Parts: sequence; structure tokens; C-alpha cells
Amino acid sequence: MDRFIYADNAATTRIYPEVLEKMMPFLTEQYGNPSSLYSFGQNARQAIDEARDTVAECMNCRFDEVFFTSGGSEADNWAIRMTAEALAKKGKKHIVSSVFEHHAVLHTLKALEKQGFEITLLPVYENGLVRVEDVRNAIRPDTSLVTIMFANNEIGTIQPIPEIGAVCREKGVLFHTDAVQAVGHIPVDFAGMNIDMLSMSAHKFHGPKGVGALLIRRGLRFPSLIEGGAQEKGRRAGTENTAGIVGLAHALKMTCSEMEKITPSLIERRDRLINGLLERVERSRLNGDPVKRLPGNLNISFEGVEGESLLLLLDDKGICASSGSACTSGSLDPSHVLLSIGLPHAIAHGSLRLTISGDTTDEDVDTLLEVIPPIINRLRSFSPVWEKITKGEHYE
Amino acid sequence: MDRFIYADNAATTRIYPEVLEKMMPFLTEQYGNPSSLYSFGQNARQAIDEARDTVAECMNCRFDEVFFTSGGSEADNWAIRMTAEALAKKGKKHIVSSVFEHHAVLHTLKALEKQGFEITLLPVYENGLVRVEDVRNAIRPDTSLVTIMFANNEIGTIQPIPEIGAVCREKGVLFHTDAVQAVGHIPVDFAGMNIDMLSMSAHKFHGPKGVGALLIRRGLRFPSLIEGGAQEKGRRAGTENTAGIVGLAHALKMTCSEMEKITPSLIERRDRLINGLLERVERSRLNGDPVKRLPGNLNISFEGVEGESLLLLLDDKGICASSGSACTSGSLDPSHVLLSIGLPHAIAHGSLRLTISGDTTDEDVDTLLEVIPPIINRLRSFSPVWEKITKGEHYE
Amino acid sequence: MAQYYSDMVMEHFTNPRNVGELEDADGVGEIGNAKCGDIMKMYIKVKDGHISDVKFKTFGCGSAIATSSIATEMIKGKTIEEALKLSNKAVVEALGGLPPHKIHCSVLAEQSIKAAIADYYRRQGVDPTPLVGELHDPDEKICEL
Amino acid sequence: MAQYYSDMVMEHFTNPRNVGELEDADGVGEIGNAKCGDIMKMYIKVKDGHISDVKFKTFGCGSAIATSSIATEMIKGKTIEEALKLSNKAVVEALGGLPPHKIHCSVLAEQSIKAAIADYYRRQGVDPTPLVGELHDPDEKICEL
Ligand SMILES: Cc1ncc(COP(=O)(O)O)c(C=O)c1O
Ligand SMILES: Cc1ncc(COP(=O)(O)O)c(C=O)c1O
Repeated sequence: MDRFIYADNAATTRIYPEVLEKMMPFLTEQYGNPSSLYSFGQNARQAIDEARDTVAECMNCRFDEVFFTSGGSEADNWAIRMTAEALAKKGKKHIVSSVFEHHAVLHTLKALEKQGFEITLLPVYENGLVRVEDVRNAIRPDTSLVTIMFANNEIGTIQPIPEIGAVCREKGVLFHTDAVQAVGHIPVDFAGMNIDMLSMSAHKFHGPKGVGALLIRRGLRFPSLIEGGAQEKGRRAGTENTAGIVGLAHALKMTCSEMEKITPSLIERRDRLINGLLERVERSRLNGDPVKRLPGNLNISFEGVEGESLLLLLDDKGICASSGSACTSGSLDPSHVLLSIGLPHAIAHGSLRLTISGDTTDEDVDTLLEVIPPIINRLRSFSPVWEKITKGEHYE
Repeated sequence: MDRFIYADNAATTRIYPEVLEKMMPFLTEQYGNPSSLYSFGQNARQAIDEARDTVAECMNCRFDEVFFTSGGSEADNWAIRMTAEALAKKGKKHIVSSVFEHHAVLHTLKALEKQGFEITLLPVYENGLVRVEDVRNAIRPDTSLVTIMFANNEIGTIQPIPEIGAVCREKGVLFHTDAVQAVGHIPVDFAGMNIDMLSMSAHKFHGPKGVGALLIRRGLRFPSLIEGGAQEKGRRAGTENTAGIVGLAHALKMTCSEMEKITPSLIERRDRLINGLLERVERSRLNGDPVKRLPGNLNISFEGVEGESLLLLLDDKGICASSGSACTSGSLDPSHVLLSIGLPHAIAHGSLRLTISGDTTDEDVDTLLEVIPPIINRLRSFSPVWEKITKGEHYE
Repeated sequence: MAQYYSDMVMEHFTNPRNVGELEDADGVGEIGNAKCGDIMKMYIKVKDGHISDVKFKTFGCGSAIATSSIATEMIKGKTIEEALKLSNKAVVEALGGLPPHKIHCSVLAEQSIKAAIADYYRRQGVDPTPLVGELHDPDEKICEL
Repeated sequence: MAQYYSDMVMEHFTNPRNVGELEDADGVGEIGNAKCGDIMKMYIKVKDGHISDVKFKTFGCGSAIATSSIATEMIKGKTIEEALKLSNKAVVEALGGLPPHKIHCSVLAEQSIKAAIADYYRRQGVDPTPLVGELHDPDEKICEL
């Protein structure tokens, strides 16, 4: 193994040591239950209160709009399923979303569809962007909810959230956004973007795994997904994961405050990678809008190459990356995201996602640009698909 | 503060340092996503696989019967809500449970009741025990599920789980048990006790907060509570909390292997506390069966005293304890558990729960026996209720 | 160490002032209900229209005891009229705040003082209602009796 | 370091044997579909009823490449009859196992060898079907074409 380059920050991120440091007391001596009356429990309660304040400050929401969950998936399920069920009682059984949402959203919608809900999935076009007018046109009198992700996890495209939110407000429809890939990476302003509910997950912004939050606009009431004790003002039961919550808040604070500083160099490195790979590798293409995308995300398809084998060879060189190949998803179809932007199956199989972070150095970029093209060439050298391509045969 | 005595282990427990040690790699350098293909992710995958094997071994279940969750509440909600909804499609809309279940169960049942399910809550009598014959009699042709807790969280009584399970098997009804208070404290044998689903929570047995598990008997299929990615064989979505899962498994292994050794001395100390307090404090009574109870649990009511003020004075002496007083629950009624065993409200308000652990020493027991009676006496000295009691007046 | 209650509540809870009974009280008032977990009993002595002495007994949570304690301090030596003006808000403020669901404890304190004064008037052969107003037990609203 | 695949799969994936084409192949077989993410193409040379040389080209995941590689090793030098007996199970075993949803790769390998032999027979003017059997593409079952 040459060197270790972690270029899969959309999958998960390292916990910042400063974050872990804040968590440590609650993994060791400060183990009190935050619901306990005695001061030993109240120490944990206070830490959670402070974490809630921190989240509120970073997200521009009120502290009583923050509800901690076990992660992004729970937040998505809770927001969508429970508002859907609540509003179904008022005869509203139609939900608008997009074709390239995360499975935490899409599978929840599918479950609701089985229960008799009607789902409209908007297209995202070649650039991977939802069109505000499509949202407007999709909303019907019986629409309860619009749920559109803030930024896509595979191709990194950033959706016109404030504009979609404005349409929803105008139409009197609830608006949820899965901001799991956005929070900590680009500015997200809960109060200022017409958002009613927002999901986030700590491990995507250098916090711990297994903790997230759903922001819920004040006054908006719907049932709990997890019923039980009176935690989170009775809306999300379960003994609080104090360490996780403290970690989430501190990671959010750190990433939001470093964002402005690191974004320009992140974008520069991302674009150097994009341009370098497109230049060095023939028959490659960038997936998703080149500008309206997360500062750390690039997603490129290489014709004639299959993604999983590419990842394995990269792994062999100490590089962690991701692909939309069917083989890596455990499913048999390539990524629904890549198909949603019109990529043919055969090309979707050959995609590579690199998601860099503030840790990624210029040398890392150099190494990636050095290592990837020969690997592509090698795989192509024994690819019957590449053979067809070079012979000008149809292969898709 | 004199010394620190943590006697609230039913609320939560300290993480064993050995457990944290096993978790640490996954909170630091081993942050890979277990779903990632590269070896850096597969390291985490392997740790989770090993954790699953450990849980299977400790619980006497198969590794593919273990599904990690965010805690006991999620496990309870998932098991109950989702089997209920699945079986409702077959016309089975009746559920049997008991009056003194944890709120994670009772509130889930209440939510189902609102959706049109019928719930039978069995009594638990003065000793705090469900009667097997009551379960048998409550099961109807349209009963889908019986859910009875393994051990009660307030009064520590241990239910006849294998016998209830046998009745359920005989009647062809699913059986779930909330074993959050039992696992790691008394022997629990998934395969040997006729259990179909079992909930546990790591922080109750010296593991971390925010992680638990639902055991689901092989072949039993019902929808997910949290839909999304393919984690946990597609049945519980969300990026795995590797550190938490590893912590749960190691804590389970440690507590299950130390159980036999520490239980006798735990029972001895518990009984010395019970007898000592009943002797030293007039008009006090033990709540719940004296024998069929968790080795570390005692719950005593002191007439004429209110629980919250008792806890605060104990806190002042460095003692962490719990009470069924309304004031400590955030609700206005005293503990539904204490009412369920027939305690009058006024007496339920004056209850004290001490839950000791292997950490509790003989000196701790001495201190508790020394400190508690004078505090009771002090509170009684200015209690108008105590005044009535001593004057023989009615006060309830 | 973090605390559930403010410092002032803890101070009055751990060192309650004017605890006990007055054997020769001129008025005694009791508000609350054991079933609801709160009873306050106030004893007052009245001299020249002033509360010359006051004691209390309370069954209840920390804030119930603290509110009783501080309320007795706040009326001791005051005229009856002044004592009648003691509002639960003033009690809450003097304690540096109470958790929201504990506010009823301050109402208990206010009302139990009024009950003791009403008892005093009654013993004087005076109808207390025009002077003291209707008494009410906050527990009646928040606890199913 | 933990690995997704067995050591043997990784060995054959990272150092695949018999990679490439045979310009003067006696038989060429291709199974799979780019749409499904898997294509295997086998080239064989036949001499005296033996597979005297074999090469492959594969587009596909790690296990597709590894199964192609090991399968070519397993038939090289063997008689055609022996090569036809190569089962996907034998390939899986030789690799020390495959993840469950990768088993179809071993079927691809088995079938692409059969396809190459069928092609060889066809070039010899022999109807391959009675000798080779029906060929099938596992992708047809698992991937919507
Ligand atoms: C019996 C019982 N069930 C369920 C729970 C809920 O577990 P958790 O708080 O970990 O979600 C608890 C503890 O809070 C409990 O004691
Ligand atoms: C866009 C998006 N939504 C939701 C999730 C789910 O978050 P988690 O895995 O933390 O539950 C993820 C990541 O996995 C994501 O990228």
C-alpha cells in the first residue's frame, strides 16, 4: 500500500479529535442519565441543552426546533412517514419528491405508496437538478408534503432549496429536506430557506455515527416515530445518547465555522481533479452540474470500465472511493441516481465518486491524478466493452 | 458531598473501561463506513460481524437473528408497531400486554389503539407479576401479539417469560419481550424461552447509550421501522454505529460472563438494604415480589414523604437514586408501575428505587443504611401528611 | 455540578426557613392533597395587624418546600394586607425561577398563606371572602383527584 | 486488513492469469451484457482435443475478473470434455468462496467457456448443442435487460 487517501467523505467522515475530546467525559465518568434529577444526571442534561443551543445557532433555528435522532435515516423516516400519516387524516395523501433521493426517503415513500399514498417523483434532468417549476406544477390540492434533498449524495448537486421552500409556503404544503450531505459542507439556513423539516447526520460532518437530528419548525406537530419516554419534549423517546449529541453539536460548530475558510481550496482541488481526470482519461464524463455541486464531490464515468473492480484496484493503492456500480450497492442495478440523470446502464456501472475533505492535500490530488488513469487503462486493456467501443460497436 | 454512591443502575450504567477500549478504534482511526467495499470499510464490517456473533452467543440466538438499533425504545417500537401493522392485514388487530410495561411499549400500544387496534393490558397484582393463566385467557382468535416485559424497570419483578412464551407458541401468537432491564443482569435465553422478539439496550449493561438490538426469530418477517439503505440485511437502515455496536457486544459479553459470580453478593447486598431500611424506617414497605426480582433492584415506599425531595436530599449526600414520584417523571401522576401494584397515590409519591451494581460495596450499603433513615425522619418532621398519619387521620 | 433547580431553590430546600408548627397559631391554612403529591400547611401568628410569626409544614417536591420557605420569609413581619398581596409570581422571582411544571408549587404557597389568613379572619368572626378572595387549590386542576 | 473478498479472489483479481485475446483463436465465446455490468469473453485454442491456450477479457466486478482468471487456469491443457465439465461450483470452491450475490459471476465463467467451445464446434461444422448443452446468461435472470 502506497499511501492512504480517504476520498469517500460522502460515505462517512473521520471524527475530529476535538469532537471526540468533547464526547469523552460522557463515555467515561459523566455517564448519568440526562433525565435523572440528581446533579450527576443534570450534568448530562446541561450538556444536551448546550448542544441543542449550538445546533440552533449553527442552523439558524430555535433550540426548541432541534430533535436529536439516531441519524439521517431515522430523521427522514420520521419526518416523511409521520407527517404523511398525520395529514392523511385531513384527506391529503399525495407527496412530491424527486427520483434521485436517498433510499431513506425513497423506500419510505415506497412503503407509504403500499399504504395507499400517491407519490410523484420529479425528474432531475441531465444536470441533476430539480426544477422549481416542476415542484409548483406537481403540487395538488391533496398534496401534504414536498421532500427534496438539499444536496445529492452521489453526484453532489445542490438543489434550489429556498426557491422550492417558497413555492411550498405559497401553496400551503409542508417542505422537508434531507440535508444529510449539505450540513457542515455548504451554508444551510433553516429559518431563512423556507424549510419546515430538515434531516442531518453527524457522521457526515466529522461527528460520530449513530446520531443525527430532525429540525422541525415551531408549531408543527405530528406523531413520534419512536414512542416512549418524555425525552426530546416527548417527541423522540429513548435515553439520550449524550456523547453522540455532544459530538454532533461540536462537529457542526467546527465544520460550519471552518467552512468559509476551506471551501475555496476544496473547490479548487475538486476542479483540478475533475479537469485532470477528464483530460487524462478519454471517454470520461463528469456527472451532475459542474458548478451547483458540493465543494468536495466529483463523480466521473469512465466508459468500458466497471466500478467495483476500479474501487478494488484503488483500494490496493490505498485509495478509498465509491462507485455507482451495481456491484457495490448489493443491488443488481447501477445507482438510481446515475440512471436518473440519463446515464445508460453500461456507463453508470463505470462511475467513480471521489469526495474530498479539508484533509485532502494537493499531494493527494496529484497522487489521485497519477494513480487513477493507469488503472482505468489497465481495466480497459482487458475489457470486452472497451474493445467494442474502440471498434465503434454498439455496446450499451 | 460525602462520597459518591451511584444507586441508579436501572436508569443507566457506567461504560466499562474495557468496553470503551474496544470502541475507541472506531471512534478514531477506524472510521470507515461498514458498507464500503475497500478494506478500510471492511474492517468496520468485520467488527460488526464479530459483534453480531458475540451477541448471538451470549443470547443463545443465531447471528442472523440480531438486528442492531439505536436503543431499547426503538427496538420496542419496531417490534410492536410493525408486527401489529403486518398482522392487521390478516385481520388480527388485538394485542395483549401488561399494565406496567415501559412507556416505550405502552405509548406504542396507545398509538396503535388510536389506529383502531384493540389492546388488553393484563394486571400484575400486588407482587408485580403477570399471571400465565391471564395471558392464556386474554388471547383471542384475532390476537396478533403478546408483549410482556422480562423484568420491570421500577420494581424489578421478573416475569414468567418461558411460560408465557410457551402459551403463545401453543396459541400461535407472536411473543415479544422488552428485556431491557434483564439482559446482562439475569440469564436470558432467546432460543430456550419461546421468545419471538426481544429488545435490549446497551447502556443498561455497562455499554454505551444510543445503541440496542432487537432479536427477531429466524423466518419472522415484518416491515422496517427505519427504511432506507441495505444495512442490517435491509431491515434497519442507517449507517451503522460501529463503535456503539462493538461496545454493546463487549458489554454484553462482560456482564453475561460476570453474572454468575456477582449475582449472589448483589442479592445479599440488596436484601441487606431492604431489610435494613424496613427495620430502620417505620411505615415503610417493599414494592414488588421480594424474591422474583432483579438482583440489584429494591423499591421501597416511605409513608408521609414525597420522593423528589427525598432524591434531592440524597443527591446532597452524593447518592444517586430514583423515585416513582410524579415530580420526577415530568408527569403529574406517580409512576404507573406503583399504581399498578395497588399502591395508593399518596404512598406511590413516597417511593425510593435503589438499583445497585457489581460496583456497589458493603461500605456503600452501610452508608445508604446510615444516610437514608435520618433523611426520611427529617422530611417527615415537617410533613403535614406524616402529621396526619401519626394522629391516625386519613390522608390518602 | 449542574442542578435541576436554581441555587436559590436549593438553598431554601436544603435549609428551609420557618419550618414547623405554631402551637398557638392565630390562623392555619392547608392547601393541596397527598394524592397529588403536594400539601402545604401554614401557621401564622398575628399581632397589631402584622404577621408576627409564621411556620409551615410541607409534603412535596423540592420546589414545594422551597416555595413554602421563601414565602414565609416574604410575609414575616408584614401587615396582613401586604401578605395578601404576595403573588405566586413574586415567589417564583424571589427563587430565581422555577421549571415550568413546578409553577403550581408557588401557587400552593400563595394560596396556603391566604388560607391561613382566611382562617385568622374566620376566628375573628370576620367573613374572609371579601378580604381574601376565593381560594383555589392548583392541584385540583393538574391532578385527577 | 479485512477484505470484502477471499484472499484467493483478490489474488486472481489483482494478478489475473491469461488476460488478453488470442488473435488466432479456434473458438470465442461471450456471455453477459454491459447493461448488467458483466461481460466475459473467452478465447480458446484447441490442439489434439485439448485446450492448448486460453485467454479472457472481462468487464465486470472483482469477482467477475477473478472467476474468469481462475476458470482459464482450470481448463488450460485440459481436454474439451474436461473443460465442459467445469462447473461454476468448482470455480467458487477454487476461489475459497464468493459472497452470495456474486455467485452469478462463476456461472458467467462456466457459460463463457462453454460458449467458446460451442463456437469451436461450430467452426468445425459440428452442432454444439448436443455436446455443450443450452447456454444461458445468468445476467438475464438477475438484471432487467
Ligand atoms: C424496561 C425498559 N424498556 C425500554 C427502555 C428504553 O430503553 P432506551 O432508553 O435505551 O431506549 C428502558 C429504559 O429506559 C427500560 O427500562
Ligand atoms: C442524502 C442522505 N440521506 C440520508 C442518509 C442516511 O444517513 P444515515 O446513514 O446517517 O442514517 C445519507 C447517508 O447515508 C445520505 O447521504
